Amino acid sequence: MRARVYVTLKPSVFDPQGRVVADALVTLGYGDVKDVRQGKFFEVELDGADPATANLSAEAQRAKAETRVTEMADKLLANPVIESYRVEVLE
Amino acid sequence: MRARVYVTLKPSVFDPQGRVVADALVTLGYGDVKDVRQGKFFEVELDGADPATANLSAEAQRAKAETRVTEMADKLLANPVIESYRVEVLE
Amino acid sequence: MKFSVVVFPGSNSDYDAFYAASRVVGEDAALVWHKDTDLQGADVVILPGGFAHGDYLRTGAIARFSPIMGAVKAFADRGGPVLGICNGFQVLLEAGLLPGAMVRNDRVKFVSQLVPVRVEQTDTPFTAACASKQVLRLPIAHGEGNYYAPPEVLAEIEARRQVVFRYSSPSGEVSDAYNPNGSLNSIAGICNRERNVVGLMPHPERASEAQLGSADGRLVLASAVKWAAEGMLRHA
Amino acid sequence: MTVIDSQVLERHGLKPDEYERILQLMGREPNLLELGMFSVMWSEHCSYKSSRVHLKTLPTTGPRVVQGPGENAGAVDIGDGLCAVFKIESHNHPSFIEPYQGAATGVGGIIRDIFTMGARPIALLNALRFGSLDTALARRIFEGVVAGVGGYGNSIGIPTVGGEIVFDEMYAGNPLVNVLCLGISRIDGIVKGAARGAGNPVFYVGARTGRDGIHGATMASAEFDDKSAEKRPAVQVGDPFMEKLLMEACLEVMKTGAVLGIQDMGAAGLSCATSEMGSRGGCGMTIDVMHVPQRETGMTPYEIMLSESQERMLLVVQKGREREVEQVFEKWDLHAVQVGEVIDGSRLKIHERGVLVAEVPNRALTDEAPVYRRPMHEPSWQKDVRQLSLAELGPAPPAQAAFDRLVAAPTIASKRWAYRQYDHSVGTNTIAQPGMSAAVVRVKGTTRGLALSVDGNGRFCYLDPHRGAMLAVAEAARNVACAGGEPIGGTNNLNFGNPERPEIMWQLGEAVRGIGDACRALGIPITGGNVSLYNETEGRAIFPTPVLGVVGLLDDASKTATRTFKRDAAAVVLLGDNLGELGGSEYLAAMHGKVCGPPPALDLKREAALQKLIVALVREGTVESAHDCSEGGLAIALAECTFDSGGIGVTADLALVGDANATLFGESASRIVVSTPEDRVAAVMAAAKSAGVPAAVIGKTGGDRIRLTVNGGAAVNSSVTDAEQAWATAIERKMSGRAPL
Ligand SMILES: Nc1ncnc2c1ncn2[C@@H]1O[C@H](COP(=O)(O)OP(=O)(O)O)[C@@H](O)[C@H]1O
Ligand SMILES: [Mg+2]
Repeated sequence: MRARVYVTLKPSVFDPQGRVVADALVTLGYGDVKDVRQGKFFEVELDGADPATANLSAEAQRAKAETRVTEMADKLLANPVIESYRVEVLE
Repeated sequence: MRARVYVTLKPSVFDPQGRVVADALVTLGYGDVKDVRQGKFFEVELDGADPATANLSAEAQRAKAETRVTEMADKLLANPVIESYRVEVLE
Repeated sequence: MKFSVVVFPGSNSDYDAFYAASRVVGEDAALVWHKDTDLQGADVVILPGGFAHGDYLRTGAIARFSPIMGAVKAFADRGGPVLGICNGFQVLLEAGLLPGAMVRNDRVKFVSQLVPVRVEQTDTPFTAACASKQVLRLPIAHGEGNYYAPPEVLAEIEARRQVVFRYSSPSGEVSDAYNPNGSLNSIAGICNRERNVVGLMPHPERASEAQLGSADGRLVLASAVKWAAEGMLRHA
Repeated sequence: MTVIDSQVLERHGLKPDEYERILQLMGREPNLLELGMFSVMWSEHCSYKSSRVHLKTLPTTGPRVVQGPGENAGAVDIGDGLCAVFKIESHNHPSFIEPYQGAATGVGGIIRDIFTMGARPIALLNALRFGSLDTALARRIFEGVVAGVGGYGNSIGIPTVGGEIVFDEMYAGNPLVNVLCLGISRIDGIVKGAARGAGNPVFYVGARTGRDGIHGATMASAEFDDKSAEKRPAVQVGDPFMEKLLMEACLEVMKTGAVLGIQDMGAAGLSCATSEMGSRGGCGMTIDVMHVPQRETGMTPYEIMLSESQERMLLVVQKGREREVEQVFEKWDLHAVQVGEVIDGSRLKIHERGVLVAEVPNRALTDEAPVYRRPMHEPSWQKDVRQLSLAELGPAPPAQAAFDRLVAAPTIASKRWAYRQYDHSVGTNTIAQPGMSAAVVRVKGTTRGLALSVDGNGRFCYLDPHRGAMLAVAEAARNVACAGGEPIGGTNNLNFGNPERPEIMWQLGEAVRGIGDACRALGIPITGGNVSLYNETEGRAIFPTPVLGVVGLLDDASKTATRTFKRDAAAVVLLGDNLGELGGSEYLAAMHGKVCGPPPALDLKREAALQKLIVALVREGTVESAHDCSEGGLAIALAECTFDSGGIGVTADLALVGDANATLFGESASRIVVSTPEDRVAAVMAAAKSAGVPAAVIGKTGGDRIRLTVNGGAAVNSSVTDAEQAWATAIERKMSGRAPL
């Protein structure tokens, strides 16, 4: 199973890196760039052979992976004070 | 117009950050985490009111945006030596 | 009295804090490994600067799960004085022992220089020896020291006098021109509501001897000694 | 099985005669793995095959030398049973291809060389060269390199305390990234990179091995051309966190005494570590690649043996004490694994799952590598470029205009844009920070301090490599002396073009001769260094650029001086002669776009006397500030004394030599500007006289302007604030609008 967690700064939080990238793009001649926000993502590979989930349906396995990865995002991958996240189970 | 550029280290390049995140997840009790790769993404907002593209069809505008953003990725957002990228035009 | 300095993997100012506490201020000091769960009889706990776990995910994000953090939290809950310096401050934020979060410096680059820092509050264990509005010259060295808190949280910490240090001019004037990293309200350091947990981005332990360019930082650790001498340690 | 034909040899960067030598040493045809090992070990980078005969001529001994060249780093005795362990290393080519990671992994590499010796690193310096900041490419490389140097050093917690940066179009396609690291060890705590004792286990620890950098070592030995793009994956991502763990764990494990030998895996990876440890210890080694921790699946023995993955170490452990060693590494979440053992004899045996896949006499890879006495020939243009006729340059610009231009020339301007990105206060040892002439760090537990400087002037070396190299040694030592440090050891990085060209080889030979001459005269043993060749792009070589790192000892770290004026109304004294020499100066480059003329003369006896004098004056506290005159000459040196002083101005009158601009901006060697209270002027003059050093009171501190006259005639009159602003922000202004990523 693979899942992706996309983490972005909340809209209310100033994103210095995005700002600098936007400025640089304008300097490079891309005058139509209005704004850039930078985020990060994690591609998490889970061991499919987990005996606890082996006899679940594909659907249930996905759901289970989604729950787990959401938990990881909540606990570790994103800081809720400044960031929001989105989880996507790939396969 | 908005587009996203996803940047990842090429598969052959070691990703120390991903490694550390994976280790942390395992320590936190997610023993089924096999690997984590970390990437970044840029959400680029383009000025739709560009007179040069105003009278193009929606389709053509998308294509144009895609070309431009790909160029930005090539030039600035990604370092082709160690990274690869993917462009996605959102609207 | 005893200072216990926590060592996380990737801490790099742990020995500096230990040295300042033991050799400069002249108190007992111990280095405590992050996998331990015992603070070795600490009167004061310091979470030092550095790059715990490489700062790879977010500064302080992984360190907050270290086994020692349970003991640190219990110590803080009992009213024990805890000082987080730079990365240690970031760990305290991630651990929820202090409110808010750190984002990348507004000018994005790592910034390393001696800056003036104004003491806003003197009723904490780490500023008790300072004069009100005293300006200290302290080094900063960080890439993510841009303090952020949501508006309501920020209003609250201001209202409760939880801002302990602000970046300022050499004469103590606070303005954007003297804000090295974009921190909201020029915040360089804060405390919790109970005022026993303090975090700051500047490095007082690196400015504790005149030979190193400034001895002002000595006041921060000396404050804890004064605090203790005045019987203010309540956690024991 | 692959047949070894000319194509295979070419891909391995081996010449037919080198292959002949391999056949002889092996007594048979090598297999591909063996050939690969020869190729990396015999590369210029690892074997020093072109430079070795010259390096042998350097002075490497002295009463303080604890470790000369030949180990991972050199070491000099600094008293109290301690030694300073230091070395310089280059990462030029990788930094061109990927500036951030190239520079970062360069820093990582030299740090490993220091802690491998059992020393705790306490300071980093760097010497950098880039093209003109007016080009986007140079700005991008500069930006990335500085961020990379900082990114690695800051994270691991070793302060970057000094360095130098020069901008010149000659480095546009070949930036130089030279990094010096210094550590402190007890003399009896030094650990060497030698294997010992048959039966002792060999351990591998650190990052897992990936396919990175395969052929990195050979890349550093090949000229850039359009095809270098294909070699790009040779760049690696540094992991300073892993290195920090390794450093702490290795220093801890070495204290147990269970480690008999240790070596980092840098260039040529496992091939280098195994063969060098074996040949240094006069024994053999056997390993099985199956045990080597691997990051990717399906790696071949060839890939494993040639990989240059960063942050890895090889250790020989005393048999029976394995557990002790493993436990220390486990504490740091590192997993040490036994990959083989030391064996009798002198052969290196590589196995794959028990099957012997390579067997090489280890000295064949190291000591028996080819040594070339390559042809040397003075370039035909050499004499011409050394000509200088001021008359032919046309009318001289007004001194004020030249001053204004020079003070903001990126090579002269403040480098704060760069060093503000470097943590220079971590470790609480830094006494003199970046931006002063020399860095000064204290040695905890003693009263002592160490002054450090890296210097080199490619222009001077281009005009006259022998004299240019001597000038580099003199300047680095003089900087250290200005801080009160007695020069006690040096290291050098030789950055040159393609040694297969006789003119380049001549430059190299002359430069090494110059380093040797100057080091002998100044009593500075060379304890190590590095050679970086093939710094060329499309046939155009960089300026020959030897970079010297000099370490100076202060018995009392509190008795030091910096360049800045300390008070109003102090006397300003020039020690040394102003000879008005403009050859190779920044003035000629900035105002006339010319690199020509003879570089400044250097009288080594007088230089030695000057350095002894300044050390004594600083230690006695007779002078309050001391500043070496280099790029931009006396005018710029005086201005620099006012910068960072809190606005203390200067008024000085200089005696005319040549014309006014030569007087002001000439770069004569062996000069130091000092300031001293009026009542100590006589003492300074008397000390200078008895040292045989010319000295003259040239002016006075005070006011808020820099007022320079020549024979009483107005020349420069600037407000300190304006000049300092121009100087401090010049690089920022060039870089503004540029995105760091
Ligand atoms: N320019 C030089 N001057 C003196 N010694 C040098 C010079 N270049 C290299 N050496 C020495 O040669 C030895 C071989 O260097 P080595 O450690 O094998 O290479 P690397 O640079 O890859 O670490 C070292 O002891 C080094 O100090
Ligand atoms: Mg080496």
